[in-house]
Amino acid sequence: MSPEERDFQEKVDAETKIEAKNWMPDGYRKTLIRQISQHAHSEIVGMLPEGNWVTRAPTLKRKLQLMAKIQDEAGHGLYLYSAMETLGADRDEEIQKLHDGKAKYSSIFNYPTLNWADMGAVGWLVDGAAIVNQVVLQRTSYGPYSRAMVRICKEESFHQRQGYQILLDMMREGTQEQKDMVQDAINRLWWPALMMFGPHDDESPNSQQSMVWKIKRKSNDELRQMFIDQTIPQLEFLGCTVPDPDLKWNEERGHYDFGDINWKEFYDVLKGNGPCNRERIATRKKAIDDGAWVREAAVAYAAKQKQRADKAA
Amino acid sequence: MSPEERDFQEKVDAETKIEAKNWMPDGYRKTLIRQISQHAHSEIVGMLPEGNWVTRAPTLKRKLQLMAKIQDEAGHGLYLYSAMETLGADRDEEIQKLHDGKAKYSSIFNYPTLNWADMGAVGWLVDGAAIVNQVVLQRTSYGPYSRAMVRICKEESFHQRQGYQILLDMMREGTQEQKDMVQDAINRLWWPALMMFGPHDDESPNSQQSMVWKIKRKSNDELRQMFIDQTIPQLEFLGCTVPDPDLKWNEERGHYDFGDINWKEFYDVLKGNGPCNRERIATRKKAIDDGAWVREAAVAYAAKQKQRADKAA
Amino acid sequence: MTQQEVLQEYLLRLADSDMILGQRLSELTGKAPAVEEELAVMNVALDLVGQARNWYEYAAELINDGRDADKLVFLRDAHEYRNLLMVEQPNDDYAVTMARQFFFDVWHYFTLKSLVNASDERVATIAAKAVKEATYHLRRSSEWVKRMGDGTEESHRRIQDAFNLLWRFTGELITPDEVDHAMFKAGIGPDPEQIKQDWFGMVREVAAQATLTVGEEDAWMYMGGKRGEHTEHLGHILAVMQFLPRAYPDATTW
Amino acid sequence: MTQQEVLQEYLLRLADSDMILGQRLSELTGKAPAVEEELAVMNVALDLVGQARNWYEYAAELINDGRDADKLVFLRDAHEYRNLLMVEQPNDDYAVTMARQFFFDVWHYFTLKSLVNASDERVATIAAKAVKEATYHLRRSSEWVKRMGDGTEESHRRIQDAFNLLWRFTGELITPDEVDHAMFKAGIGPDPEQIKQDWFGMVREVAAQATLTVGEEDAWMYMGGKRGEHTEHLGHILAVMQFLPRAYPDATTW
Repeated sequence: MSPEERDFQEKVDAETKIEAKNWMPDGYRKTLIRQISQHAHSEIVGMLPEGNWVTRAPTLKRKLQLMAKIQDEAGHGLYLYSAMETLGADRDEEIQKLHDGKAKYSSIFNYPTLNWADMGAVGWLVDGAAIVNQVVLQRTSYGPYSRAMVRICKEESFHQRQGYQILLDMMREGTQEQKDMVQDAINRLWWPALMMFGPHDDESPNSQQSMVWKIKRKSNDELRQMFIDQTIPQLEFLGCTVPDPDLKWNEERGHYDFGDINWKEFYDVLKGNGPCNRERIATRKKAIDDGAWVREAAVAYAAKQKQRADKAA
Repeated sequence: MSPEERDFQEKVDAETKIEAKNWMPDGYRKTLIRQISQHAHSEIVGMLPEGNWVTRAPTLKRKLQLMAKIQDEAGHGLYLYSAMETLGADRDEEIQKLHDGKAKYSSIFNYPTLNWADMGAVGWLVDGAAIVNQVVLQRTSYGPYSRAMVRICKEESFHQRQGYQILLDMMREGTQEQKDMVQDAINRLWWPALMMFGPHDDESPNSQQSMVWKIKRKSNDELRQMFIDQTIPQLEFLGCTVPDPDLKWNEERGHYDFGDINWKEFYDVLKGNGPCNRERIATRKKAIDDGAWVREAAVAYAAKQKQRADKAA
Repeated sequence: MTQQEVLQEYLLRLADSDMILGQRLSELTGKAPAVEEELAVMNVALDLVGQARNWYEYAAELINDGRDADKLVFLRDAHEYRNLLMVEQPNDDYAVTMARQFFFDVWHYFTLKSLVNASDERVATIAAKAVKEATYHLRRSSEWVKRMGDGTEESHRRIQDAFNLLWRFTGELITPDEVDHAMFKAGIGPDPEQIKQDWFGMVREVAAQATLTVGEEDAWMYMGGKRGEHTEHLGHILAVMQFLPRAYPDATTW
Repeated sequence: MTQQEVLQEYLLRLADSDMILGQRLSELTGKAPAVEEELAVMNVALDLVGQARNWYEYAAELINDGRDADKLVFLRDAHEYRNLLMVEQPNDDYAVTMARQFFFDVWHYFTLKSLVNASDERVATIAAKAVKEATYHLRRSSEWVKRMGDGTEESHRRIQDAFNLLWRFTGELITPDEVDHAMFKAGIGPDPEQIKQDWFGMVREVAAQATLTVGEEDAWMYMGGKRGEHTEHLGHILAVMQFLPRAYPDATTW
């Protein structure tokens, strides 16, 4: 270990935040760039399954809520890209990687949203799973990322409660058809939500180093268990079930036991073979490609304005 | 008059059909090409206002009828382009003129179709007006055009009856909302339908020559009066009205009197300033432009096939 | 029409125009040309639908036939909608999206600015909040028109094409009908003549800065939205927007 | 499921697949690449919707809950639809339209050919008429696949891209589930193994003539339509298609 490395690790161990101007190991920087950009991409790609229903939201109230949520997500994307840029990464390059299939985003967004209750279930389960991850990330060792997480977590919790409320209202005051939508949404999204925490700890080779660097603070399996433990009581309160016959409370462990995740599906979706992978990337790529002239116009105009100001000065 | 010209006119006067291989005056040829291509373009552009509702037809029966009608119109377009080609005109060139705004089509298709009853009213009024024109054109002096008209007229009459039936069913068995749709459709389409017969005879400079050549067989005003006289009893049977306070039966003339047509609107639409002129042409142009590679593929494949056959022989 | 019916009609015009433009903008979710624009587009859409809700709620109270704001949005067919034709035009490229926004924003800003002083207190209150949002919308769309007009050759061509394409829908913004006149007389609506002057003034000024040409004042104009005669687009917008409440008529809560 | 319920389910799959493909094709009205294709596309669409009607009418009789064919078409939401995912995919360019048609037509032709000999007389009668139409559809789409594949460089690229794009939806055509197995056992549905062989045989033969490559048999496949789990497209198709009957629920005649 070099002196800088030792110094860096001591800071991390002492829970002192690493800042952009501080020395950091290359691996730390790369891991963070990868992780933050994935997170940013997920916010942006995550707008698409919601965009599928924002035009069909069934009341003004729900439409406004969903629009506000989508707006927040665009905001989160921006903070996160900014946090990533403090590490010297370039936003456009990272987005290009996304479009080339070289960068990842949360696999959950490769599943389609098929009924209105999905807007509730995405808020409750997907944002819920994200929060479990993110709450821990508020204490992540990299300062700008940690601070972005604090801000994002607040809004995500709001989204999660709102999502849960959508489901609760439908279960309490809805017709049978609406109740069926809720159960159907949970059936489809439950397993993909559990997959959001990533592979088992022993299949997650980079996790160890990330734990030492305190980029990661809890293991995939720990986080998954936390999520299940907090979610099942909420599920029962809804009066719904999850599609897992093995799910039951284990008094001894003090946790819920649950069935095996279909890891083949997990890796399939990761490789691009999910229901909507092609469509999601194609939509994002088209947006950015079609928008090139718009961004170029803004740059050209700014340059002209500067030139004029310089001349005038 | 040259001997050919005299011979030609004698044939026309004797009601002998002129055929493609016969000598004919340049003006006759040009007038016919213009008229037949306009007629063909109208069949094709006329599919668009119907295409706007074919995806929303409210019953299987009505959907099938509308699809069959659209199919017939594509067929009419084909016959008419073929009849036009017997005169030495090129289909692609004439279509190019349409897309460049140099060729006309029936102005009625520049009005939007705004409710389902429009599918009835278009059939009844628009096809009805077309038939009044076309019945006379069955006796037009140019053989291929005359024969195309015979075939087309049969199908158009069927469409007209079907259109009327849509309105009649809604007026007889429909809800108040449906009855309102019918009246609304008639209100919007009545005057544009009357405009289909073209300007007053004294404003129609080419008509005279066309009458002599028996391309045209009745004047615009005569045809318009025929249409009104046959349509008003049907209107009354529906229990609807037309938006013309001056409309009333004139015992002395033995015809219906009717109010002044808004000729400014007529000429506006003709100049491109109708509600849908831009959209209609843009849609057609896009279809043909986007389809270029498809047509090229077919030509290339046919050439390869021929080459292979030649080699094998 | 009674005075109150005229007001109802006028409120629906404001509400429907906000609503349909908000709907069009929300179609752009995840499809804007930059992440910053995702945020901005949704922000404007959110403001507009929020304003629409305020107008609908007031309209529903006056109409007082048991329909609430949601029912007005989700259970009226196209011929009952009173929005301007401009706002129902498709998003097309971002130049068309922005030209549509700009033409609308200029009208919206001056209209709301005047409505702040409406003799009807409820109208004045809603307008007071809305005009702040509309001020931002107008600043944003004006800026974009200038960026595009005075940006690159391509952006200039595109925004000029968009101006030309949409010009025929501008007449409806500034051509008063009997409802507009009646609302002005009642001390609620703006002076139509003033709106027209302000609209042209602002549009010409921004266009000049953007090196763009605008159409003629006496060009042929496509109108009809304010009396419920729309373009073919609205029916398709409503088919999507209204699907759930129509497909599940027994659902009272969502 | 009882034997009859299985049959109902099977009939809805046939009906819904015909219906949704017919709907997709009718979206092309006035937008086909040539006038001849306008005629041909509408002809195929008309055949498919006509066949759908026959299947729906039989299904409605069996279901016997007061719903007629129209109600089955216009009042079921996406999760109740049983069509193949293939047919709900967007028209895109004409290569995608044609690849979709070809993959479907091969399946449709062999399925109907087998259904002609169904032990259920009504099924056999409907199939006997439909197979004649499907024979023409298949001839047409095969010809176009060959023209595009062995046409120009551009057309080759486009149809190959379309094959690649849609390959993941082909698995559903030839992967039997319990309904397919039960129908075969009942002497109504085709032998799933035979359909698979025939489908691959024909697709590979035409692709070879068209100088195209086809995907792997064991490639990842997107399925779910037959059990009502669709792609995001179907909801939008239905919003348009079902608008009128849902917006005017009191209308009994149109």
